Amino acid sequence: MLDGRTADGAAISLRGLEKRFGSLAAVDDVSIDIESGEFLALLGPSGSGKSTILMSLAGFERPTKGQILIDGVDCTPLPPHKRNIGMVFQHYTLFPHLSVVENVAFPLKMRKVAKSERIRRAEAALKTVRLEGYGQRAPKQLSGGQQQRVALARAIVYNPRVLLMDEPLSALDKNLREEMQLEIKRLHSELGITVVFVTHDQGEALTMADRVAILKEGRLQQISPARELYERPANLFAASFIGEMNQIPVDYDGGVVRLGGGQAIALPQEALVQPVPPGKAVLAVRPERVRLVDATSADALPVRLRDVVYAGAGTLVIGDLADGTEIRARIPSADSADLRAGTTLHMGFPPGAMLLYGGGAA
Amino acid sequence: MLDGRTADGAAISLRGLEKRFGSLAAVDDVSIDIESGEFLALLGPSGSGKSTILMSLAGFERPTKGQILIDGVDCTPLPPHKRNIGMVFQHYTLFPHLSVVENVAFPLKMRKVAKSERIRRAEAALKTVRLEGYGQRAPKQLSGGQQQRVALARAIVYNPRVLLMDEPLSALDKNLREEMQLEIKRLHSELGITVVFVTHDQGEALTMADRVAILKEGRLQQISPARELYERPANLFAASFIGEMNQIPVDYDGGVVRLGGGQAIALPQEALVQPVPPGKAVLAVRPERVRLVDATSADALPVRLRDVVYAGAGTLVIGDLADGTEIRARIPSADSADLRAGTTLHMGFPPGAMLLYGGGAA
Amino acid sequence: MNSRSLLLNAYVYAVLAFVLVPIIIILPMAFSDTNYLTFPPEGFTLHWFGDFFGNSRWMKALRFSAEIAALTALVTTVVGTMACYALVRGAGRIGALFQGLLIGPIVVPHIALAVALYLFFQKTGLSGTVAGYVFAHSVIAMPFVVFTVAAALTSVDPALEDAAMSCGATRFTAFRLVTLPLILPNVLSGGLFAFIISFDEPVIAFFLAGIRDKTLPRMMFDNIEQNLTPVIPAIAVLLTCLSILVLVGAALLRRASVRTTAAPAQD
Amino acid sequence: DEVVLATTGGLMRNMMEEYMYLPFEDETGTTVIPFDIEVPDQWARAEGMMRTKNVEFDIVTATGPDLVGRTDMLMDIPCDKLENVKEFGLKGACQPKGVARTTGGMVLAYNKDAFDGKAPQNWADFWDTETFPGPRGLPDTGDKDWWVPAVALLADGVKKEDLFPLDLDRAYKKLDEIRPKIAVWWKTGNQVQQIMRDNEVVMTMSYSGRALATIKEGAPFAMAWDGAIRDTGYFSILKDAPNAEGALKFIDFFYGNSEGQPKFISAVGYATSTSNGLTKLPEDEQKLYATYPANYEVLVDPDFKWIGDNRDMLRERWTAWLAQ
Amino acid sequence: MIAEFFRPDGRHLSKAGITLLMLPFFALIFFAFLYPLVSLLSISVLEPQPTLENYRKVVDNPIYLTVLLRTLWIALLVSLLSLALAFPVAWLMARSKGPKVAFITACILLPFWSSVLVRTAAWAVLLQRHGLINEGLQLIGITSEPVRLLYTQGAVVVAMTHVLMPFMVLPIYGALRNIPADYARAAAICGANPLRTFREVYLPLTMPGIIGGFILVFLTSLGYFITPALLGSPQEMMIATLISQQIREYLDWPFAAALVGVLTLFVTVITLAFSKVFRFDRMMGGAA
Ligand SMILES: Nc1ncnc2c1ncn2[C@@H]1O[C@H](COP(=O)(O)OP(=O)(O)OP(=O)(O)O)[C@@H](O)[C@H]1O
Ligand SMILES: Nc1ncnc2c1ncn2[C@@H]1O[C@H](COP(=O)(O)OP(=O)(O)OP(=O)(O)O)[C@@H](O)[C@H]1O
Ligand SMILES: [Mg+2]
Ligand SMILES: [Mg+2]
Repeated sequence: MLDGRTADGAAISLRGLEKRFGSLAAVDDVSIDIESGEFLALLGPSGSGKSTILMSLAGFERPTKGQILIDGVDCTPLPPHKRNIGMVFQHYTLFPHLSVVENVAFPLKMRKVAKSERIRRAEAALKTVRLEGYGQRAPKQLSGGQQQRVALARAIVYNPRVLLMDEPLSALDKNLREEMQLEIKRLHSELGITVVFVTHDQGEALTMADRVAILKEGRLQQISPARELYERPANLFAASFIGEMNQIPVDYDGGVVRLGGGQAIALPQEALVQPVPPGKAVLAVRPERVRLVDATSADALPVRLRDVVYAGAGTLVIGDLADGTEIRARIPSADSADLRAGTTLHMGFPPGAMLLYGGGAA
Repeated sequence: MLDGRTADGAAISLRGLEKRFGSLAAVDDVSIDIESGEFLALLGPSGSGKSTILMSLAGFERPTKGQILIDGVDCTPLPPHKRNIGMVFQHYTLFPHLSVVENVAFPLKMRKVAKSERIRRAEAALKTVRLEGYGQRAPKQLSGGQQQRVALARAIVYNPRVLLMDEPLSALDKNLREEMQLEIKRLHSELGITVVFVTHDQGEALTMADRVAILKEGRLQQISPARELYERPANLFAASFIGEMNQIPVDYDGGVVRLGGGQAIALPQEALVQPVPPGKAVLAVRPERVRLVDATSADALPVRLRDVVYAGAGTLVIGDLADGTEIRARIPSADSADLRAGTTLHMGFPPGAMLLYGGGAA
Repeated sequence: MNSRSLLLNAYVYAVLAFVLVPIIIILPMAFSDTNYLTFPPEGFTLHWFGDFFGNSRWMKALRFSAEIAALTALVTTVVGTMACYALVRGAGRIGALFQGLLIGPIVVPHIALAVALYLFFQKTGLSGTVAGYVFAHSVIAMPFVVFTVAAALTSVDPALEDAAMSCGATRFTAFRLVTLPLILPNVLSGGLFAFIISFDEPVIAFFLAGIRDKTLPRMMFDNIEQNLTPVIPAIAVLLTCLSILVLVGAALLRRASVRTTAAPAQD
Repeated sequence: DEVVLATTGGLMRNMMEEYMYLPFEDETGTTVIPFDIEVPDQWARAEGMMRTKNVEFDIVTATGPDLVGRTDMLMDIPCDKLENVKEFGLKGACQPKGVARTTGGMVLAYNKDAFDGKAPQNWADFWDTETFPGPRGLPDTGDKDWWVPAVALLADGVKKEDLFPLDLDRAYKKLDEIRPKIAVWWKTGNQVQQIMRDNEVVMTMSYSGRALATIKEGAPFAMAWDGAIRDTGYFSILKDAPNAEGALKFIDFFYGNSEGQPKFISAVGYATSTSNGLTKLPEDEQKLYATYPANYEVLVDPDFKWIGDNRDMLRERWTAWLAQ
Repeated sequence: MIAEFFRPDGRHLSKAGITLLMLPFFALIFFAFLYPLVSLLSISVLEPQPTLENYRKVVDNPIYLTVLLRTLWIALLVSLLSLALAFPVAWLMARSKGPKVAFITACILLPFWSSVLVRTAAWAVLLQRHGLINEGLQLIGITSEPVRLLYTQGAVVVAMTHVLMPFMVLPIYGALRNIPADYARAAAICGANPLRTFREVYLPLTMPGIIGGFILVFLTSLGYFITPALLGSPQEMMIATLISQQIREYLDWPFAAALVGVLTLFVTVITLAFSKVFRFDRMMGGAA
């Protein structure tokens, strides 16, 4: 545990945040309330404004409109070095001319902590990220993952109440990334700090965050806990951005949807996340919820198999519905031994797996 | 289709291949027979010698021992430009000062094909990779995936009988990578060319290749079709390198294994890939094959839940067996709603899901 | 702009003025009616340009210097590119020696080199010959050329050459058709660098000047020391015009090459 | 056929070309290749040439002391074989190691406007910074190592006749007095003109020819001849010169060129040691030259033998004093 | 030294190929650099007879020591002045974007395009007793009568700085430009104000560039010839002028060779001492 940690994480309020670069609104009227100690992920495609929000929080960008409150205090005009916020960057975060322990002690030095005390607390922080004994090394003598852990230690050594991270893991390879994800989660629950975490990796966002905020072109699309986001995405953008999603164009008459091939499926009420007017709509089903069924089954849809891709744990089955709409199913490999491209089989959608959205496909 | 393609892919034989760099054996006595038209993936951790094998095939490295036969002809001493092999590299290796079509026509120019003929064949090759109409662009005006497709066109334009690829997709992002995987598979089946494909992405190897060769420290570990590799890995290294694998230390008495916590499990005969002497052994089970069972079930193992990580399609459940061995299960998220860390539940291994290996854990 | 950056900008522009003023102020003196240098210039005449162009000794020196500079540029780019290529594609112990020797001509004062070469060239009969100057100037220009070329060469992915070879090119063809076109701008600017260094080299020329031929800088040195007339600013005007032409030409060339790589190109 | 002639550049070289080299070439077909070089530099070159046995200069420019001090580098001049030198040369024009080219003086040049009508007369006035305030110039080139001590002694009251051997201790003590007032130690003839023209100094030692040229340009300067040091430049021929024959021919031509001599003298500002030279100019103009009898009388006539013998010592004293 | 710069990469050439490609370079350097220099230095110990007399003369005579020390002093002044002028320029360049950087770079590189001799002549004109600077000083009332500027140590230092300053800008700019902006952000978020960020992050990371530029300017100044010869007076004599004088006026080749030897020794020692930071590629700052 770190020294002198008593305070919980801070609560953060973004109110009508806007940041324009010339005519471009990088962030457009975003309001988010982050609870004390919450782990929030900002997720969105490249250029959606994630970094800009984080930079505004840190004080590197001055918003063109709106306010940022930290524990109720408006700190919109404060420069970064007065915000007492911890931050981990994507690249080049450690000072190459300082040893690991000097790097970690740097924020304490800026706060005029006495030298021996600095070293002691830096060592403690290094221990927190499981790097005791690495203090005397130069940053470049560490692996990428270790470097990011040092950066983490540096960001928490002065007990900030907020920790910002801008794609801290995107430069790491898959295994390291997964290890670090667990590490960060552990730290978060140990320290009780408020974390705002930027990523464009949906798996990362889902695995780590209490809530995920989805951004598109500077506007907030949805902010919900991971499971809700995955299972009941608010719109087609969110649905297709997170995980794979089959999108089948249908006609909706208020109760039943009709596929291009003519089949009709009765929808349960909960398939509508938001009200959908009758007319053209899109039926969305996740591939892993699609089932192979008997031709005789009530909801059986004939599918012409195009490709069977073995992928270890699961097998991806790609085929076309009667009207040519591509449909994908992920089934356990154990069940897929005798599937052959070119044959026809039947798929069914369990009632709880279907979602309906108005308008055309995303 | 490409012009003048008549020949099938070449058969390749590596015989006792060895490549030393000083005292290090980057490739150590590797023998592989690749059939005409086969798609072989070389898979292994970083530094395992994958690229070195490929470079020896291409003629960029001279093996210190052993032979390389292409269609029965020893071409070990031939320089690269005389081997008539197509090659795609990891990074974008398009010539930046030439247009796309000039890039693709380059090998033909080297072969003194007349200019108009060159252009015609290059355009045809571009069509094969679905890039007709892009010929006049500069390479940097294309996306990463398109660039690799041009590189592919350049590698096949002169109808080589062998195509070598060294992690051609590793610089692409996930979606593009998947798209290109399908593209390459399609090309392979269209052209009938022999492909040797280096990757360190196991999913890629499993998805694409007819057979996968696993390397470790320059030595061949296993060479088998994907499904066999995943379902019956030859040794613990292969088992843990491909996909996730629970490794549970057990005592084996020739028929029954006994876990640290005292439970005994009877093994079916097919759980032994290779003979295992009685004594210390490792029971291996893939997380997605682990089932949640009732406490009353015959094979129920009590597991204390440590972590439940929601990850969209599946949920990762991490817990400890009675003796503290970590065990992971991947279950459909639909079934995981009411799991809580700290509680105890029961897991079971279906008989067909268990594998036994001699010695300690990998 | 806050006051701190205002101050910084002011300081920097003052420094730039310090750099530029002497270079600029000399130019108008070329038109001075006096036969010595004054500022501000008195009267207006083109006499001094006539003096330069009409004088066979100046013209001879100009031609002599141009010939030396051109050959120096040629020698340094060819020799330097060869060495760089070897180095970047395969270094080894010989590379360390190369770097040690390369730094030599930069740190050893030109006066020392000039004296040493003077003695050596006198013995070998190279003194005052074009070959002698080209050797001497190549040595001092070499580091600049090597650096410029190496910078480009290190940024050319060696995999490009591998790719060319896998396409059926020999190593030399791969170099000629792939690497060389990519580093050409730097090779040319390295050559230009060498040309300027040679064309403007006063110290070695001071000692090496032969009986019959003098380089332009040596003539200028004599003029400054013996009889400083506005011919010197006139030369400065000419050189300035020339360098503006070269710079503009290079910029146009670069833009053209950007266009050809960006736009449709046939071979 | 060609003769390589090392000489100072600028005016001297240009006028030599116009009045001597080109006519010589017309008459004999032999080209004179002039090589512009300061005298000390020229000796360094010659030394290098001797070292490497690759002599390129035929004629070099020697000063009086050089004729004594560098005898091992110079060819003997066969004075009796040079017809024109015998016919037109003044007394002493032909020396064993060189033939006089031009004679000037190291004069005191001063700005007429600087001292409210007062005019310095001699070196004592040069030292008199009360009466004649302002920055001064002295040479750091040529034979400065004895020129400057010599005028210091003159300023200190030593008589011209008693100058040699120079009392260097006394000279340098006197020099210490004036040192702070020396604004420029000029290194070339051009430079001394420049500092007069630009009013960098109010008073300076100068080559008489350079002072003359500056005066002709219109600068408000004048020369004081009293105590000026005679400075004769000689044509000498290097040992192993590639074309010693042609060199002798040119020297003889120089003396015999009765048409060119007066124009040359007038243009270059120095008189030659010939009977067909200075005397052909208008009387008024003759007064501006060192060899004009009234001027020649007050010149210091240096003891080249003594200077030549003590060269190293003179030099070391000078360097030590100046660089400190 | 420049090892990382010439990092071997990719497919290696054969030993024979490397040797062949490098041969012309080595031949050139040997014949036009090493051999002449060594044979000159050999004169200093072999003539008039095998002796160290010439070197003793350098040490014994206070005049030569004075010249040597003065040379070091002037070189130091020039280097310090160059640093003071160059750092803010490099700093602003690294801070700015696009056309401004191009403009400053052009200004800094412009001197490379104009002759050293012309620039020296220009300084001579500027520094004259009635030159622009003197007139200016009088105009704004700093002095009432012309001060002596030309043929002074100040003139030499200023003109040398003018010539050498660009060599200081480039390496510092190179070093600054290679510092990712994220370092400054990291420092700021750690609580460092801009001044501290400069001191704790920028300064140490720029040090190799600063030292490299400093050494380059210093070494070049040591052997400077043209400017002191044309703008200096005998009181400011530097070692290059002394060497030239020994050769041109006093014909003392062995002694001149000894002076060259001393100078070369200095230069070699300094180069070796700082070989870690003295990397030529950095010196050029990548702006060539
Ligand atoms: N300093 C700037 N000047 C001008 N436009 C900018 C600036 N910074 C960001 N932008 C623009 O603002 C938009 C949002 O950028 P931002 O960096 O926040 O996106 P992001 O979501 O972090 O993307 P990525 O995943 O690529 O990091 C982009 O269109 C970007 O081009
Ligand atoms: N030119 C070389 N000189 C010395 N060692 C080399 C050379 N090339 C490769 N090696 C070494 O040989 C071993 C095998 O390298 P290789 O590049 O074949 O591995 P790889 O399997 O392709 O790894 P990666 O996945 O990182 O590309 C490594 O230990 C590597 O360091
Ligand atoms: Mg971002
Ligand atoms: Mg590899």
